[in-house]
Amino acid sequence: MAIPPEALYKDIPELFEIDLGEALTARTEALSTFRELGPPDLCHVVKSTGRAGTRDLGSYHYVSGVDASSSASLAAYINSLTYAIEENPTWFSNAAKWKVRNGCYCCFNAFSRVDMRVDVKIPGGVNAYVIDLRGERHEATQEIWQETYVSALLRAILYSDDPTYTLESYRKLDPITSADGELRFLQAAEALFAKGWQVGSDPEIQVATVVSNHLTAGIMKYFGDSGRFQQAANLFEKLRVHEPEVSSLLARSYIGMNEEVKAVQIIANAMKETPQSYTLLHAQCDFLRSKGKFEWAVKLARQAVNCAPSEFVTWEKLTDLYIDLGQYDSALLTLNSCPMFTFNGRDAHRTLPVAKIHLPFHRAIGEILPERVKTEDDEADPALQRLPAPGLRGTWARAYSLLTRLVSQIGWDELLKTRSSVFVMEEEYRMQKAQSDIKTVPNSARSSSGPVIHEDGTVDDGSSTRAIVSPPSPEPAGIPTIKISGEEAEAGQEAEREPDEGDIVSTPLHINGPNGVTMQKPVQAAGEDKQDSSDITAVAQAEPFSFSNKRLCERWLDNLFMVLYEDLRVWTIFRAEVAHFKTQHVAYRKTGLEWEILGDLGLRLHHKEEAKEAFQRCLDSPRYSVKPWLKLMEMYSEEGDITRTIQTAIRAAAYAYADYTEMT
Amino acid sequence: MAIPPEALYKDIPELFEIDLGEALTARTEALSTFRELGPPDLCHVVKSTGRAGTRDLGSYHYVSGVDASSSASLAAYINSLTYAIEENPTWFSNAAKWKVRNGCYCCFNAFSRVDMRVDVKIPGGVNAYVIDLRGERHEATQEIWQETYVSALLRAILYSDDPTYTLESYRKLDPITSADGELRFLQAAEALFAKGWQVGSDPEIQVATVVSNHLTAGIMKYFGDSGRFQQAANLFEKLRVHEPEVSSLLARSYIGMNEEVKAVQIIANAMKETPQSYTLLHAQCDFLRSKGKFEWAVKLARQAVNCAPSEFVTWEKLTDLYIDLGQYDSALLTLNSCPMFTFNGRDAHRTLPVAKIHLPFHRAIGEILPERVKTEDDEADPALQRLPAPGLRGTWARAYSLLTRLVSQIGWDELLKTRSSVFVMEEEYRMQKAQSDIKTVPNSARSSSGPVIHEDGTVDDGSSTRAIVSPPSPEPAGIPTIKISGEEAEAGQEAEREPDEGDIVSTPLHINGPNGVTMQKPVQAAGEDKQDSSDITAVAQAEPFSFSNKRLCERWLDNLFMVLYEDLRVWTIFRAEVAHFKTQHVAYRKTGLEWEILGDLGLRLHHKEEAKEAFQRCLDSPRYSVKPWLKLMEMYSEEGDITRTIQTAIRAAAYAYADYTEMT
Amino acid sequence: MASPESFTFTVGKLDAGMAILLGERAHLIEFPSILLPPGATTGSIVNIAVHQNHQAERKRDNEFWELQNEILDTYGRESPKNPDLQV
Amino acid sequence: MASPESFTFTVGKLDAGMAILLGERAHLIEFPSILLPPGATTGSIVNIAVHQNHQAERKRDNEFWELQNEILDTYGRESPKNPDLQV
Repeated sequence: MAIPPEALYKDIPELFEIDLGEALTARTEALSTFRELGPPDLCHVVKSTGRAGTRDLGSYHYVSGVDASSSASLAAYINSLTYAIEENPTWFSNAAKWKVRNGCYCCFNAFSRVDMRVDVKIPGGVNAYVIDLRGERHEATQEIWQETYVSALLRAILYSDDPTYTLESYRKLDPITSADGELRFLQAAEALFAKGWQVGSDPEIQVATVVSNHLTAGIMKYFGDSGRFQQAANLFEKLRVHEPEVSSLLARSYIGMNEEVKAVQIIANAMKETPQSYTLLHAQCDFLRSKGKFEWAVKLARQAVNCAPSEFVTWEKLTDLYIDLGQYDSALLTLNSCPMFTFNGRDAHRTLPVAKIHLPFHRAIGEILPERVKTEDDEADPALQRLPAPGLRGTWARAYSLLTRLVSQIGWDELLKTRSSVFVMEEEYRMQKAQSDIKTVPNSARSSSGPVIHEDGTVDDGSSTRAIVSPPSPEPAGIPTIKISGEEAEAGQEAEREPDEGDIVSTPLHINGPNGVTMQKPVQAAGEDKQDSSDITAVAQAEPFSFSNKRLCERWLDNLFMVLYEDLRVWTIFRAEVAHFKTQHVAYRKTGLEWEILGDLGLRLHHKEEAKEAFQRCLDSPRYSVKPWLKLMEMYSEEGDITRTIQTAIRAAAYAYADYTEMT
Repeated sequence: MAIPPEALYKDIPELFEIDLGEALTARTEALSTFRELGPPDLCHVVKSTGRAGTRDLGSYHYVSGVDASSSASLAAYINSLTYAIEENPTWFSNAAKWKVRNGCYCCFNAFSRVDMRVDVKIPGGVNAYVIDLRGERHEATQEIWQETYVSALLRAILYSDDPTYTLESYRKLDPITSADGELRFLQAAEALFAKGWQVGSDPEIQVATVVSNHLTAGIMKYFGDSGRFQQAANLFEKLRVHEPEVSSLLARSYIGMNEEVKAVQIIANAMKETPQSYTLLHAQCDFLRSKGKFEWAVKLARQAVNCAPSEFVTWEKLTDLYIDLGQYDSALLTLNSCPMFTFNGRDAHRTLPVAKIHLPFHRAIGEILPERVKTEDDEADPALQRLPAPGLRGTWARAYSLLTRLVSQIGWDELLKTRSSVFVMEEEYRMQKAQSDIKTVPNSARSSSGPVIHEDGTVDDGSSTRAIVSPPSPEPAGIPTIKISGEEAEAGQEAEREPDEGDIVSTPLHINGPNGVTMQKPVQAAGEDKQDSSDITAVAQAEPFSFSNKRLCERWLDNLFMVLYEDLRVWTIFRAEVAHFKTQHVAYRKTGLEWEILGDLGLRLHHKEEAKEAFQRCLDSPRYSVKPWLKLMEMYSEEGDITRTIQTAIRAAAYAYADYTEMT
Repeated sequence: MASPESFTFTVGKLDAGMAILLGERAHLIEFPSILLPPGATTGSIVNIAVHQNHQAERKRDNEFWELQNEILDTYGRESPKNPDLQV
Repeated sequence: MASPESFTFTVGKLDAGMAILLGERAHLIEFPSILLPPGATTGSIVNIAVHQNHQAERKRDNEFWELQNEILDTYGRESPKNPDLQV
C-alpha cells in the first residue's frame, strides 16, 4: 500500500505499520522480556483523512527525553504531533488532509515492571492505564507515575549517547531543560533510591545493589558529565543516613568537586559502619590510585575481592592494580579468576516489518555533512572486518581491555612467557595425563568415565548433574570463531606465522614484533574444560596435577589470547606497511572504513598517536560516519587542544542532529 | 491434491508427500541431530503412471527388521514394493496403472554416524552411497555395510516392542528369521563390539562404556527374551579375552542358563583384573541379592558407587538394597544423591505435514479386535488424566520407582517422618537463616548479594559463572507442573487435604490412608536451590547450617514427593469409592480409559491384585487398546497361569499385527 | 613440587551448599560449606589440611577381598549334582 | 550439633579441577582437586580437617584498620589552604 506524502511528519522519523496497531501488540507481548530499564518509549499514532474509503495509517517512532511524570505531559507530546504533519504543498489541492486521529504513548516503568500507556483521542479525551507483564490493565497510581518518570529519565540519560545502542526512528529530546526539572529529578530519585536495584545494572555487575544500578549510574552520569557534582552530593548526603553504603557515591561526588579531604573523611567514617562494602573499598582504592599509592590501593582491592568474589569488577580492579605495580604474574592469575557473565544487551523492541520508513533530512544541517550514501569508502579488507575483538561485549570486553593493557606494557613475547610460567600449557598437561593414564588405568576403563569420543573426533559428553560434573564454562557470547587466514588454531601447534591470501598485505611480509623479533603464535593453554577435547581422553583414575604452583587457564581467557593475537598480527602488518611505503615515498592508500577500523585497533592496543593519525585520515574521505569525529574529539579534549575539540564537537553535534537528537 | 486409490499399497502403511522428495531432504537435515542409534529406516518411493500430465507421487514409510548388510538386500526390499500396489479392481478399467518408478532406502549407521542410502530405479540400476552429517556423499565400504547391518538389527530389537516409541506408518519385520541370520548377527557383533560405546546407551547411563551400550543391550535382550543365553555366552567368552569387563555380561548369561557356579567363578576371576568395574560389581551384587544375601550385596553396591559416582545406576542399586535391608533413612539419603540426567528420548524423524496417510486395515484380523474408533470409553476424568507420574522419563522415572517401592513398604506417614528426620525442612531452614540474617547482616547488605528480588515476587538472579555460583539443578524434563486441584503447593503450608471440584469423587469423602489415618499433604523440604525462593533472601554473610546430620533435599526429589502425593491421593479416593459402592451393592462404573489409568496407578504403587482387577475391567469395554492385554499377559505369566497367558498373548499379537508388525 | 601440609583460605561467600574460598595469588575455589567449622562466616580465615588415610585404605581393601573369598567359597565351589533318581 | 574435628571421604572421581568425594550415609561432595595430597587417586581415602584461624583473622583486621588510619592521617586531616597571593 502506498503512503501518500501528505501523511508524513515534517521533521520526525516514523515507521508505518503493515497492520494497524501491531506495534502496540508487539510491545505488549515483549514486556515480559524486559529485564532492566526497558527500551525507549514508543509513540504510536493513527493518521486519518476522515474520508470514507481511505484507510487509516498506523505510524510509530521511538523517543526518549519526554516528561513522563503525568498523563498530561505525555498527552501534550502526542498533541504536538498534530502540528508535525507535512503541510499540503498547495492549499487548493484536492489531496486529502491527513490528521492525527488518536495516539498512544507507551513508557516502561522499570521499577514496577509495567508499561504505562496514555491513549489520546483528537479531539477527545485522555485515558491513562498500566499494562502488566501478562498484558492485563490496571489503574495508575501516583507512585507508579513517579517511577515511570524516573525510568524515562534514566533511559534518556543512559541511552542517548551510547554508540552501541542503535534503533531505527529514535528521536532523542533533552530530558531536563530547566533547573526546576533537575530538582524534580533529584526529588524523585531520592524517593525511589531504595528501589534502585530493581532496574538492573551494568552488564559487568552480577548483582544490582542499592549503590550499583542504573539509577545510581544515571545520577552520576548526568551530574558527572557536566561536572556539577554539588547536587548529587546533596542528594547522597540525605540518603546515606539510611544507607551507609551510599557514602561511596558521596565520596566520589566530593572527589569530583575536588573536595578530597572531605571525601577521605566520609570514606573513613563509613568504613567503620560497612567494612564489607566493595563499592566503598573501590572508592577509596580509586582515590589512592589517583595519588599513585598503589601498594595501599592493592590491599583495599584485595579486600574488595574477599567481600564480593562473585563480582567481576572486584577482580578487574585488582588486576588493574597488579598491572600498575608491575606484578604481571599476579595480574594474569587474577584475570583468570574473573567471573564472566552472559551478556544480554539492552532491552529491545522486537523489530517488525514495516510498510515504509520515513527519515526526514534537512539540507541546512546536511550541507555540513557528507552524503549519506554507501560508497567504496564504506568497503574494507575482509581481514580487517573479521577481527574478533569488536564483537566482544560486557565482561569479555572489559577483560580484553585488561589484557591489551598488559601487552602494551610488557610486549607480546614477555606476555607469552608470563603466560606459560603461570598456566599449565597444553603439552605439559597432555604429558602429565598420558603418564598417569599409562600407570593407573586398565584398558577397559579408558573410555568408561568421561565423555564418549566418537571416531570422527566429535565428543558426546552426555548430560551431567549439578553435583557430579562441573558444567563447562559458558561459551563467551560475542567472541566469534577465530580463523587465522582460514586455518583453525590448532592445539599444541606452534608455527611461524606466514601471511597468505586474504591477509591485508598483497606482498608477503614477515610479521615483525615491536623489537624486530618474529611474532609467535600462542600455544594453547590447558583449560578447565579440556576434558572434552578430542585429543585428551578423560579418565576417572587420572592423578591430580603435581604442578601446584601452576593454574589451569580458563577457556575464555585462552580465547582472548587468540583475539589479541589477531589484533597484534594485523596491527604489526599495518605498521610494517606504513614504514615500507614511507621509505618508498609512495602514498599509502586505504578506504575511510579501513582507516576507521585501524583507528579502533590502535586505540584497543593503546597506540594513541597512531590511532589519532588513522582517524584523521578518515576525515580525508567523504564517508558518512560520526565515529572519527567522536574519537578525535575525545583525544583533542584529553590533550587540552580547545580549538580542535570545539571543531570536532560541532561536527559530532551535526551528526547527532541529523539523527534526530534535538538540543535545546 | 487427490491421491487415487489405485496408487495405494495393499498392506503397507504409507505417508504421501506434499512436495516430492521432502522426506529425504528432511532426514538429511536431521542427521546431525541423531545422537545414538538413530530412527528406524526410511523407505521412500516415487509412484508414477508413466502417462503425460499425471503427477508423480512421493510415498514413504518407516520400517525396521530389513536386512541392511548389502545394497542387494535393501534393493530387494524396494523391489518387493512393486508388487505391493493395489490391483486395479477391474482389469478393463481405463484407470491409470500406478507403478513404483524408483525408490530410496535410508538406514542410519550409528557407529560411523552416517546415513546409508540405496537408490533403486525400476527398471534400472542400484546405486549405494553414504551421506554424512553435513549432507555430503561418500563411497560405502564393507566395514560401513557391516556397521549399518548391526545398527538396523539393534533398532529392530530395541524399538519394536517399546510401548513408548510410537511412529506413524512404522512397519516392523522380524530382523532374524533363521539360524544363519543369528550367526551373522553374532559375527558382526563380535567384530563391532569394541565400538559399541559409540551407539549410545540407555537414558539412565551417563557414559556409554564397552559393556553398557545399545549393542550389549540389544544382544542381551535378543537372547534373553527367548531364554537362549548359550549363544550370547559363546560370544562373550571370546570377547572377554580382550575386555575383562565383558565378564559381567558373560556371568549374567551363565546365570540366565542356571550355571551359577560358573558365573560366580567368572566374576571372582574378573574381579582380580578389574576391581573398579561397576558392571562387574553389579553382576555379583544382583546374584547375591537373588540369594537373599543383602548384607554382602550392599557392600558391593557401595563399592560400585565409589567406582562410578557419576552413574545413576550405581546409586539406584544401592538405594534398592537399603530398601531390601529396611534401612529407610539410608535409602532416602542415597536416593537424594542420585545424579539426574536430561532425558533426550529416542532419535526421531522430524514430522512433516503430509498429503495423505494410508493405513490399510484388514477385516480378517480386525474381527478379533474392537473397532478402532474413539468412543466415550476413551474419555477419562481430568483428575486421572492429569496425574504427573506418567510424564516421568529416564532417571526421574526410575527414581520415582524407588520412591514408590519405599512407600509401599513403610506407608505414607512413616515415609514423611523419615523424610523430615533426614532432610532439612522448610520451616527449620527459614528459622535458621532468619536468625543468622538478623545477627550478622547490616541493613544495606540484605539485598546486595544473591538474587535480585522484584516487588512482584519474581526473581532475577542474573547470570553466574561456573566457578562462582553453582548452577541450579537442571529442571527435571518431563515432570509437569503439579497442581493440586488448581492450588499450587505452598512452601511451609501444612493443610488437611480436602477434595473439591475436579476430584474424581462427586460426593466429598475424607481421604483415608491405609490405616484409616487422614493423609497429610507433604510439607516442602528446604532444597539446594532455595536461594532463589522469593520468601528467602540469600545473603552473603549467612552462617552455614548447624544441622550437620541433616541434608539439603534436592529439588527434583521434592518434586517426586509431590508426584507421589498425587498418586496416593487419587488411589486412596479410588479405593474408598470401591469400598463404598460395594457396601451399597451398587455397580461401580468407569470408562475403559479410566480403568486403564487406574491399573497403571495400581502397578506404580505396587498394588498388584487391584491393578489386575482394573485391567480386567478394561476388557469389559470395547475400547481399542493393547495395554490391558499386555499388562495382564505379564501378570498371568508371572503367576504361571499358562492358559490365560496364551489367551492374552494371542490378543496382544493381534494388536501388533494390526499395527504392521509382521511375524514369520 | 609437593603440596604443603595445610592450606589457608579466606571465606569469600557462603551459601547453603557451597562456599567460595579465596587463597593467595588470586586462587579461588568452591568448597562444600558443610566441611567448614560451625562459626565460620564471610571473612573468616580457615586452615584446611588433607591427608591420605593409608590405614583405612588397607582395611577396606582387606575386607573387600575377604568378602570375595566368602562369596567364592559359598557359591563358586561345586556344581550341583544331578539328582539320583530312584525308580 | 558441633562438627567433628576431621571428616573421612573416599575419592570417587578425579578431574583436573574438581574431585567427587564420597562420605558416610551417601554423602557426596565436590572438592577441589588441588587440595588433595599428591598421591591421591580414585579409591583413596582422605581425612579432611578444617579449622578457623582466629589469629590470622585478628592480624588481618589489625592491618586493615592501621591502613585506614594511615590513609586518614595522610589525606583526611587538613583542607588545602587558600594560596597566599603576594601582589
